[in-house]
Amino acid sequence: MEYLNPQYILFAGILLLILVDFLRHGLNSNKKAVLHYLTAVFLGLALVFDVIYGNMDISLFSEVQYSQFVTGFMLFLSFFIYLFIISDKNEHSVAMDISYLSAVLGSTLVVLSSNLISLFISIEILSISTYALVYMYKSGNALEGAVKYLSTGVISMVILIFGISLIYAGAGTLSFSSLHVISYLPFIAGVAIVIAGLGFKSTLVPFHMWAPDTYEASKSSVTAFISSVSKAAGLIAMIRIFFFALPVSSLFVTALFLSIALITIFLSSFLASVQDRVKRILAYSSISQAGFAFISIAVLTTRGINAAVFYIFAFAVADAIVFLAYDMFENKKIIYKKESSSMTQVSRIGAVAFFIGILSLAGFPPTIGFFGKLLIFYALFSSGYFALVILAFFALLVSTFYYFNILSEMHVVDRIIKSKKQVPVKREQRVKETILIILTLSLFIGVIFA
Amino acid sequence: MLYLILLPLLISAILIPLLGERKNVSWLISLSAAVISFLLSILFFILYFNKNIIESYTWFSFSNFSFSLSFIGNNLTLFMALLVSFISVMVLMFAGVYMRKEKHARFYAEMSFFIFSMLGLVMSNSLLLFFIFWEFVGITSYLLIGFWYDREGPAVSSKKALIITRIGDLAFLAALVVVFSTLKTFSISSILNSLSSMPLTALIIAGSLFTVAGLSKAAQFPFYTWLIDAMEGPTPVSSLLHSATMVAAGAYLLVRLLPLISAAGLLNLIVVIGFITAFIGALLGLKERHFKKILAYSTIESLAFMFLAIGTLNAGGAIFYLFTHAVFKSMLFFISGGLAIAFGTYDVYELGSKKLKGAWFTIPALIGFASISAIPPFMSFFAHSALTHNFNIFENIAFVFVAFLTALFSFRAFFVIFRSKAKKPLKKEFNLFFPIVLLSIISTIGGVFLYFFNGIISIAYSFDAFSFIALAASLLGLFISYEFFYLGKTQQLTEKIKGIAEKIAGYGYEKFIIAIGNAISTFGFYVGSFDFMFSNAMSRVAESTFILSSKTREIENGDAFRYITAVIIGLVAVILIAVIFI
Amino acid sequence: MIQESYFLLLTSILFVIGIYGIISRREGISIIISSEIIVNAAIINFVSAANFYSALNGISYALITLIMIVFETVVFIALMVVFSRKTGSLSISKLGRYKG
Amino acid sequence: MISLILLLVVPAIGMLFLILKRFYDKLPSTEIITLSVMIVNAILFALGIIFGFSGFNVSINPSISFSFSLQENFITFPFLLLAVTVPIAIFLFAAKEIKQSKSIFYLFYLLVYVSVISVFVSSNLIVFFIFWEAAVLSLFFITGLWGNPEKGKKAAMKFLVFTQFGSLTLLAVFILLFLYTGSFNFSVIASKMSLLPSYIEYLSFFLLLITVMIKMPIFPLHGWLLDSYYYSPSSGTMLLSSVLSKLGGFAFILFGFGLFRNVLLDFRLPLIALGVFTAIYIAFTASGQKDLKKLLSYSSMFYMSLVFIGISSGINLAVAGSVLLMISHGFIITMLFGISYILMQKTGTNETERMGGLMSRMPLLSFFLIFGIFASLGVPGLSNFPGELLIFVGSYAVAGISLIAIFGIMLSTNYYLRVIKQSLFGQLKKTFAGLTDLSKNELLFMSFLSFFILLFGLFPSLILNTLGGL
Repeated sequence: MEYLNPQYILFAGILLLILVDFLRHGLNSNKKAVLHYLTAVFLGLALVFDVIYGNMDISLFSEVQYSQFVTGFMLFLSFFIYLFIISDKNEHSVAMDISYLSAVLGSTLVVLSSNLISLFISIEILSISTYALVYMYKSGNALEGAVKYLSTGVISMVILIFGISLIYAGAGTLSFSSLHVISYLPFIAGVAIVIAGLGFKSTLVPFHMWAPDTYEASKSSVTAFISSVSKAAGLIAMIRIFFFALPVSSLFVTALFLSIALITIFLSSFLASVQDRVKRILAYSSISQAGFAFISIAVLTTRGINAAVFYIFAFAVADAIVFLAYDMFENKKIIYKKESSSMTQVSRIGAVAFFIGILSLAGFPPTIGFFGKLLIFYALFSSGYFALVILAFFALLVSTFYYFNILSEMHVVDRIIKSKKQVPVKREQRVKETILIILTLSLFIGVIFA
Repeated sequence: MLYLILLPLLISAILIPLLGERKNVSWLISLSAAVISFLLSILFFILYFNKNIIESYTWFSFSNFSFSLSFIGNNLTLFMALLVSFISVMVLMFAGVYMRKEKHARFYAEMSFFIFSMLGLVMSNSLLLFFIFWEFVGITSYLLIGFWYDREGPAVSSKKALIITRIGDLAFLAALVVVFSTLKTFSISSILNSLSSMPLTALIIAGSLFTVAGLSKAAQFPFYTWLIDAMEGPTPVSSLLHSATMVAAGAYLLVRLLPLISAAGLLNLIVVIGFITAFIGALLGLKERHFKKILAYSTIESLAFMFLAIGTLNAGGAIFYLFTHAVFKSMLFFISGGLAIAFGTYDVYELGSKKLKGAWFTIPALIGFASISAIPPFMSFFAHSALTHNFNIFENIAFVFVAFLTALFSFRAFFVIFRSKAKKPLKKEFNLFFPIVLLSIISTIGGVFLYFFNGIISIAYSFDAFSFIALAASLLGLFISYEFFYLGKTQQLTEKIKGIAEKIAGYGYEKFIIAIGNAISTFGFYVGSFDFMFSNAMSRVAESTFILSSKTREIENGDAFRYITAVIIGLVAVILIAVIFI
Repeated sequence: MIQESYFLLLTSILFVIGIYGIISRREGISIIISSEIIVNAAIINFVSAANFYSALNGISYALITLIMIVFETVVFIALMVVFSRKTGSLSISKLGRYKG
Repeated sequence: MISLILLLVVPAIGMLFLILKRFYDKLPSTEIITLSVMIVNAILFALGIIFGFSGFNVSINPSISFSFSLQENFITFPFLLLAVTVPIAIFLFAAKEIKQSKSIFYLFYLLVYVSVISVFVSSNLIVFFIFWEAAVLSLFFITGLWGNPEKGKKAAMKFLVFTQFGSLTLLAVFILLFLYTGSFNFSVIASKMSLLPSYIEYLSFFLLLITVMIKMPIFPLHGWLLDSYYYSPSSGTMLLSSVLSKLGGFAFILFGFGLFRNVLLDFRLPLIALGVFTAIYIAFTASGQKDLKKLLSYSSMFYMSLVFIGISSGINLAVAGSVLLMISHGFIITMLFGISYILMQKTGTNETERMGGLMSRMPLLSFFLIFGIFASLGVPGLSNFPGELLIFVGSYAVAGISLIAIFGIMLSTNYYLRVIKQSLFGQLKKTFAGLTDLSKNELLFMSFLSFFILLFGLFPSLILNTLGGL
């Protein structure tokens, strides 16, 4: 049964939803709830099949040795984020489920793509559906975030395809297995352009401008999805191209990558330290995390790639937790740097999850964030970049500063300590808390995959 | 077995605070402990006569370094133990009278702990043990001086005393470290006979540090101010610590390490300092009004004599003089204490107006003051002859002047106090009466003891011409002071001498010491503020990065168009770099 | 026969025009139009390369890009419609709600 | 044979109870839980000394050789003694000083307690690092949340960022070791030290030096000392000064002296010179301080610079001396900070000038203050003396300049005696007339500590015999 892998399940889910949506005129709201559960079931099924059967293997999309792990963790993450979204009481249309499913499909396809054009297709599926997701919640300023995201997105997509066409003009073929470096001018220009195109997706410095505004504008559960799953997809696409497809080993390429990565880390961590809105700080911090992952990719050694993959997994989970927890704070209007007594309504578990998430982002020991950083340093050291590591230390110091500033300003720890009285907890908040617990546990258990 | 001498006092030092403030009990305990240790020291003196017993115990050892503590029982140490325990018995009897109104427990506990550590110091052979007791003695003197802690005087002077003696202690520690790391042993006996194996520089460093330790403990020239202020403490303390035993420890150290000091070539330095201190002591003694402070100056002066003896390699003379000085000086302190109890003041001129002449202690006072200036029948004349045994010509001449000045200022005090006839006789307290009379008897008939002292410690003495010249000088001083102070004649001459004394010594030195103290704390203040600024420099660096990064924040001012341009610029940059370089 | 390098020259010129089109005006629509130009350049590339290598997969790639760009434009224009209804003008530089 | 994991499990259970306490109140009060946990741990330690300890090992992720393994190394016993006894004494203080949300404070307190013990005991570098960071983190929260209301948070942040840099350099050292010896296990690394090329050894020694100089605080990197000592609650300061600064010393001995010994021997002279300079610099800074708590923090740094001299001299005698000094310093500084806290509470001020003649009102407190100050002056018979003696003897053989540090001790005599004179002696001010002496709780705290000070002063061989492996 070679058709029982997750991609087909997702695809079938999307088709089914469209069909139902088409027929649904007569449905009332509780029927819609059924639909949501249906999508949740499809996501769960996909996750289960991924674990059992692994991924589909056709010409454009072929298995790579760790792709099963990556699709597994992507599906795991998006399944829980989805549960979090649907447990929100406010109404949202079926279109949201369709675009969510297609986004997940896109991200898993990115990992599998073994041909530049298939990579392009999957990235486009992912980004188009995320455009829809960002705008879906119609909260006041979501429009502006969506516009920014979209405009930069379109441009980068167009640039990406032009780059691919140049590569095709140069090499005559696009499948990773047969690609090889040719010192033909347009080919090299094409590769450079592809770097720019993918840079947008994984928010590297020159192309990261859209990220803070979009993260802040969209609903934080959607931001959780974007910052974790879609960014991970972008980075893995980078890995696929520059490590598997074009094993370019010229010193110059690593120098270029390293400089991009370093600028990303430093600029975003310094900017994060001066923000006065939590979501924006978290946005910049996720950009600097992406920079960190990119550093270990830039080293272009197998050790570096393994470290990068693990680190992406580590920070994606941590980002998801932090944004989801913040989502619970957000609707209780806990604002940064404001003395807020309303902290008490927020559930204690949410505060604990937020606390541990921040710890993992800052790289404190017991969490996998620390092990991720450990592996990255290990990779950097093994290829002899001592000065680079010392520089990274300073950026880490700044990140410790603003991470713990968030904690102290938002009285997170006070929330964990202070109130004793039990707040009446609604069912859906209970669901959210369980999701957060599962995710935080994964922060600790993840060590096994290091 | 030698530690048996120390044990009773240690027990009393621990027992007394536990028993608390019961009436007179703590006095009895400490006195009995002192008597027991005195008897034991007599026993051991007889037992170990002319023997050289070393008992050593290893304190702790680490990888072939062994830190051992050892006692030594030879004639010198046991004689000193005998002397110390005898004087402490006398002092404790006197303290019974003097401290009747005060809180007993704390005083007697500290006193017995002091005697314990003094006896230990005297008998210790390993330098480490010597240092340990040396520090204990310093600490107890700090506690005892500061006994009346609520008064401003004792608080300041106890702090000053400990700081200055601490310089000596730390010099001692440094010397200890130097000696141990070169010779790998602490015991004095083995150090002295392996002196040749020490490198010269280490020898000189160790020697000079030991001398500094000795000088600071014995309150010699650079460090003498603390002894004067130490008189703030109760009189028994001054009599025991600051006349007989503790200050003598400095001289005792140099006596024990004489070969090392002479090998380090510091002898004439010691002689020079000895003479300077003697002159200062005599001059300042002239202008002093406080009875105990006069005695303190005379103590400094007699210690200077001991250092002169040490400087001229006459250890026996120094020890004999130490013995005589301990006897008559503590007796004089008893008298000053008795007067203070009776009349509540130490001021010499007020005492003078109390018409004391003819009271029962005028004779012991006369004996005491006469033996300060070494008048013949008394023991100190013989001690002086032993002292000046191998003086060269210059030392003898200087000694004559010093003898004249000592006689002058000691008899000044005597004549000022006992000017007018006593009408009513003073009440005789046994505890006060017995020690004073006993000590005055010893200091008179003690001279004969010099002859068979040689058996105990090798001593040579000679009554050459100079000792008689010195005697004449002191008699002249006696006569002049009789003229000036007793008969009150030629008042303006005494004022002139007092003026000269004030100008010369002028106590400039005192301000100099205080100036050093303030300099340290002000310099510390500046370094402190520098440190405060330095540690905040770190956070200033952090703030500047914040300002810098908040400026860069302006770039992303939310204008979508600017984002797109940024993307394009990034794209163009990447293409250019790729094309040019690859 | 026109060598392949001429085609590359043409497409890179088109690319530069497209880039300039994006940067020059602040209108949303100008972005989408100039990005269309760049996509056409890409398609020309694909086709010319396919012809040069005489391999058919180039053509399929061109078709795929055509389809994908359709999706993008649809979503973008939909957004622009909402945007213009909301803010009355298409210029995307005015929305300064999120700064820093 | 007591397995070392028990020393960790018992406090973990205590923490669990503390968390559960929030939900069902039938559990005994939080103070009792924490105290009993620590006492049980002390008993376990005592049994361990008698019957010996056995290691513990469970491998969690073999690919990066990360296994939770505990094994005592050549200098754990004295430090373990310190880590087990001093927090009990400090707890007697924390019990009455912390008013709001006590249970979470005790949670953090136990966390510091566990992480310090396990740092001394762990033999896997990752476990070492995890608990090293946990100690820093929990102290950050203790200072931040219970410290001085307006300045506490800022001081905590400064402390965190500073020590975080220190721990990152330590992490770099561990990774370098892992890189060349292929394992994070201490014994394996020790055996494979020859694999490291020399420039790597020098680099990692330099990085280790940075960590040690931040943690112990030594001159250039001591910026955080004043703020975090002064603005954290007094139990926080006591933990910081008595237990955390020892982590720096421990790491320096374990890695500097243990692994990179030949590099240490090359750099002996400059390091000793640095130590001596810090001693003199800090002695002067301390003598300039008016505030008792600031003075004590600087003086605690003074003794750590002596320890630095001892270790950097590379002679095992001096290293044993520095271990002795660290243990005794742990006890003494806790007592002195305790006294300064009591004085602060009773007289309402930390400035010694504004106090006066307290001896008449508080004889017990003044006895312990004088006892503590004599102990820190290095009076023989109290625990600082053997340590100082060994350090000076050991370091003199290497470089004569170590005797200059004795001048530092001279200065410390000056400012300590000034404290005694200003606070205890002299006229009693009317405002302090109504002061009462030590309470039973404080008396227990003081006598507990002075017992140990006296014990290790008279019998230093108790510790020295356990340092056989040095």
